[in-house]
Amino acid sequence: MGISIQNVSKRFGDFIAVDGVSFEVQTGELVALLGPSGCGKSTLLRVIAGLETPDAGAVIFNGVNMNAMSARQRRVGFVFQHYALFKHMTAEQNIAFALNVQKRGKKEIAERVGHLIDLVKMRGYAGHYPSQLSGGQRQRVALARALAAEPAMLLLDEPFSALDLKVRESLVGWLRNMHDKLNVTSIFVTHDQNEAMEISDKIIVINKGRVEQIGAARDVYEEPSNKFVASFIGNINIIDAHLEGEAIFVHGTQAKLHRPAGYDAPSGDIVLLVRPEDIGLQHVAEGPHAIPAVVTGIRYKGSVTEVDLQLTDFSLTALEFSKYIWTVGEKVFVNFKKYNVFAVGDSHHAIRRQLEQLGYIE
Amino acid sequence: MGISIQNVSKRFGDFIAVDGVSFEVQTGELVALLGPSGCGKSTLLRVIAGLETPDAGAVIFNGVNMNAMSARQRRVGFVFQHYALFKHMTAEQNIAFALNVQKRGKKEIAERVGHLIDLVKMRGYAGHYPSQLSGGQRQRVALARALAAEPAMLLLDEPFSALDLKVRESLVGWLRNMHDKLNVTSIFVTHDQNEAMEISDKIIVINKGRVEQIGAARDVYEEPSNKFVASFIGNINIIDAHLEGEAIFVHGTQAKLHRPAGYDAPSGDIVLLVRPEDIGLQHVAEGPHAIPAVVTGIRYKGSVTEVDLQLTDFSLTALEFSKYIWTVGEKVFVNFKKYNVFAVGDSHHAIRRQLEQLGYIE
Amino acid sequence: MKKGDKILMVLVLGWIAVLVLLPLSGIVREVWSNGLSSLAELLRQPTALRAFMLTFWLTLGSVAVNTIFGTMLSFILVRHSFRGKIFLEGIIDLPFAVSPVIAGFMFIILFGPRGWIGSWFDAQNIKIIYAFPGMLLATLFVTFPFVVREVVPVLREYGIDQEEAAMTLGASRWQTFWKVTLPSIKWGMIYGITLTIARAIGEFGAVIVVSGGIINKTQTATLLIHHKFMDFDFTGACAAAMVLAAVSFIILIAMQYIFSKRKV
Amino acid sequence: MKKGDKILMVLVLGWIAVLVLLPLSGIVREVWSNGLSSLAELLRQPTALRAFMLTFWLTLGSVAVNTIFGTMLSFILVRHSFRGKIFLEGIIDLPFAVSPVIAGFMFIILFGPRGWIGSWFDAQNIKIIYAFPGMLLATLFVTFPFVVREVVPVLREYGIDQEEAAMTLGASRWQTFWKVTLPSIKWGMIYGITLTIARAIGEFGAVIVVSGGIINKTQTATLLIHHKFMDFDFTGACAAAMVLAAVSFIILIAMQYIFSKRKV
Repeated sequence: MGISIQNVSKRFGDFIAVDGVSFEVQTGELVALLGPSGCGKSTLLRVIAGLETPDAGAVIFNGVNMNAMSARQRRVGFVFQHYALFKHMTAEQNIAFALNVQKRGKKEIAERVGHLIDLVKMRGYAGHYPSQLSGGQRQRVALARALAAEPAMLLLDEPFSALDLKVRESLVGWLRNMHDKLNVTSIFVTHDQNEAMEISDKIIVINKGRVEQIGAARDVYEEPSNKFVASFIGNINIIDAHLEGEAIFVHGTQAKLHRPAGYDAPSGDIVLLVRPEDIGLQHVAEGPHAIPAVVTGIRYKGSVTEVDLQLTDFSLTALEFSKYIWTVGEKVFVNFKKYNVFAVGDSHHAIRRQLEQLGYIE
Repeated sequence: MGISIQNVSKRFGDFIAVDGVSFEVQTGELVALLGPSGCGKSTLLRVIAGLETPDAGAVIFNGVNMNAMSARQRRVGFVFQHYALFKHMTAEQNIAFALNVQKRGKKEIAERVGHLIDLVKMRGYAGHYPSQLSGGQRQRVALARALAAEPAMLLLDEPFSALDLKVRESLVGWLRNMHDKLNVTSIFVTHDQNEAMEISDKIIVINKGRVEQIGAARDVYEEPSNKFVASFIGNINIIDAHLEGEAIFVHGTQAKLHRPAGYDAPSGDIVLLVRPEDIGLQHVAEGPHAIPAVVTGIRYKGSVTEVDLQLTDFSLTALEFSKYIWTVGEKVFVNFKKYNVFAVGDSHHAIRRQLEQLGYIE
Repeated sequence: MKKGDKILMVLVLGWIAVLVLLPLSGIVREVWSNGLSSLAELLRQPTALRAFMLTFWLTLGSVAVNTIFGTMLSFILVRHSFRGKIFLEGIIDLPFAVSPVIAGFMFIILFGPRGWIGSWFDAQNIKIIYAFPGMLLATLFVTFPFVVREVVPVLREYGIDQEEAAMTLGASRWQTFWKVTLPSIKWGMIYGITLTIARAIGEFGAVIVVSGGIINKTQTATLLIHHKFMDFDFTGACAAAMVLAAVSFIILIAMQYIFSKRKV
Repeated sequence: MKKGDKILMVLVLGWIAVLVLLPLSGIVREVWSNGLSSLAELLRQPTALRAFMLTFWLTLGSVAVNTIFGTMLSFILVRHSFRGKIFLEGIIDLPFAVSPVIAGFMFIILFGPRGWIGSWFDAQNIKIIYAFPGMLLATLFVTFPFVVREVVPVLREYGIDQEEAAMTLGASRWQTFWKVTLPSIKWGMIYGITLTIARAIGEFGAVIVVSGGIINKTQTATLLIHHKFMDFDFTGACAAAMVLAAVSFIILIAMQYIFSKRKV
């Protein structure tokens, strides 16, 4: 089922949760709504499910306006953050609920429930109550329950955020496989950019109730449309610089970079956004624009290593894939293999302030 | 302050939480106790703090046996998973609690509290109640409170597990910096191997109440002492193989590898443990032992890309640092750049089963 | 257990023994010493049987009315916000603050033959005071808060997630209520009902004022006990008290037992 | 609000109006119609003043004893596990299951001049029944569960994290209790105390049995009201009821207000 969200807004009292959001989801796609806590992504999902009524705009399924339809009539599968399993029913009874409500035949129900229990690998736990299951198991039951009535669409509200890291990682992969098998149009909400990048066909980045960018994981990571997206998805170094004609001068260094293709703003102060893995480190200067730096910290992370660097006026973090090369105190040369450029403006500071308030930046 | 844990055991009814654990922590070290949920790491920390009485063994601070000392007398700083802030006191009053209890002078208290509030960057929030603070702020207040009476040791019980990803990442870095500044001996408990690797001088891996391995992050990641450690810390591929003399034959392939130096067990069935980043992929076979495989999935993760591979008899996951190279369905050749070898035994299956129960393996 | 805790424990147990256990054992002992014949005799008196039946009907009526309205009020308080909500919340506990005697008088003033509303009913020849309707009103008043006070916290903790889930799964409002909401709050309701029953069975002050205690007509079990005691029929009073207390105990203990066994 | 909800709201408000609001307004109206002179007159009678004072001392005694022991019992129930704990938990609600009249008789049987324990006290010339000690015992019995029932859930939710934190910060057991535990459970205690006060002020059934209602000696405020009513002194009864109800209301409303204002 294709979904079209057209200019949807929703406020609670004075607080604008969703502010004129529009996007499309194609049949069979798995889409992530990604944003920080309180950005309105959950509210948006609830509007799509019919659990909230939008103040303005339209929710359209397969060309049909759903605004007047109740949650019950929309027949979407919804998976809640805290599972929302029926505590007085066993796993099996939970899964059978939608079918019982529709008064399907006993044999049909038993067959379908058995099939779903196998699908979510809960054979052996069918008679357990939710309180007897682990978090991961509960969320799998919740998923089976949502799928029972064969909904044309699956909506998941931060389905893994209450789970441990390793469990979360395994369930994320499992959900992707399941989606590929069932091919049901799915939208899931998350504040975890790794989860969004790993699982989804398309990411919709939301901030303060507005869409910041829509694109595949690679697009939003490598071609962020603004500084918020660049800072929120993955780690990033923010470097002050000055654009003059075709040349970029990085403050406090001798480095001279090129104006990137496609960036056509006039000369002036800019910021460079550089991913840690796009910072190249060498023992000797390559060319006249390599910037000297000192290694101030090394954080070993198993498959990768983070290297903290101090330059004359600012500090950077680089990500290295080879092990054993650098030591703290060593002098190195830095060059930027890839960078994004944004004009300095109030919005730059505003976003930085917002991220600070969220506790992301000290 | 140096800490020595000697053969400590603790059971609750029939459940053995801590089972003969011994280790040393040097003055000024930051040590992580790492293990899955329910492995006994928190109980061990509480035994060290004096909040639980061990059934056997000794807790020794600077050569003095602490077994008979109450939590109050041990004077350690303890940071709780769910903050345990005094809800009826402001941030400032929370931090001042230990000093008030000791009846220090008013001026001294005001000075010390002011200093701590600056240290944890809570200036401006001193008069807020815990309910008015975010999770990250609460944990910073809890840390300041624990540091108020200048304890010789700081114990942290999963201090960041209740926080969002980005907040957690920033607090982990901040804690490391703070430790480097104050240099107080610290032990912190976590189930998050990334957190443990990033922050600690030394990792103590615990499973089922026992110490599995003690070492720096690099040691436990690259030279795991057993299969549990290898599987729990980082991602790993487990491959069935056969050791015959100096040669290793990988099941279902033509590959022939060398017996690793230092592994001196007799010939027989073994498992190879290979990290995803130690799997090399080539377009053409390099040498006679490259194994043909088909790319079945690509997961873009920003700075790195995970590649799922199907071999004749089994599947693998590789981690690639270069972007844009592989496509799904492509035929590639695999070689193992680095691997660990372990004998097949009941314990192999037992550990796999345990990880499955924890929900880590589907 | 530490030594300080043991002393505390002994003190508390002593308090419970003096206040609750000893007095209860006194009644049991009294009936026992008279043999069970006094019980048998009591149950042969038509007056006594009528008194017990009246108590039964009053209890049933209170449970029915206060459970239904109390549950409805709980939903209104937890699920809606509106002007005057704090006032409504404040009112719930009022019956706890009003002495049962005063409650009885309130109803006499209002519904008595010369009362505000009572005079109108009197003109229609409908008796409220010194009759069943008045006694039911008085019992309803004193048992008013129990169901609300037990259901509100359960309903608040339960939230609306499960109901929303039921709705997205295609359940109607009615199906959601019967299959999801009710089973989730039933323990709170049962507990509230149990307390309502216990209080309705035992009510004395409000009922003595409103009923006039007319034998065979408006005499409830508690009034019967009081009457027998005043007549120095100690044995009969004790036997009746035993029956009444036993019924309340059994209901309360049964509920405690069910609570301890429940899975969810 | 949907239409169905509105109907529900009207029904519930009607139920509250008939049961609670109308009757209360009846008393206020009665006193008003007699002018405030009846109130002034009441407060000039030494008998009435003595009755109010007796109620005051009974209430104070009940609050003191049941708050201290009830809090101790709550700690034992929440913090320790031991054989017989379920039994102890079952006992807490028993006074709810026992009719106040029966409670009164229990104490007479036990502590009366010819009773089990009472005969010993009688020999020492200490009067318990028809005197203050017996009335206090009866009031303690009926108000027994309130503090425990309010403190236990608060204590359970509060956990022991904060106490452990206080200990690691160097606080003694005593400091931990006064500075950390007590402030955390105080709202539960205050609510329990409020309910205890309201019930102790309003108790009638148990007190009428145990006291004998001797004027100027064992006549409490509720007994005074009952007495005046039986003597057809409606105005006096209403005035006394007003005073009593007003005191309870003010305490209850004050507590509701404080609750709504608290920060933590």
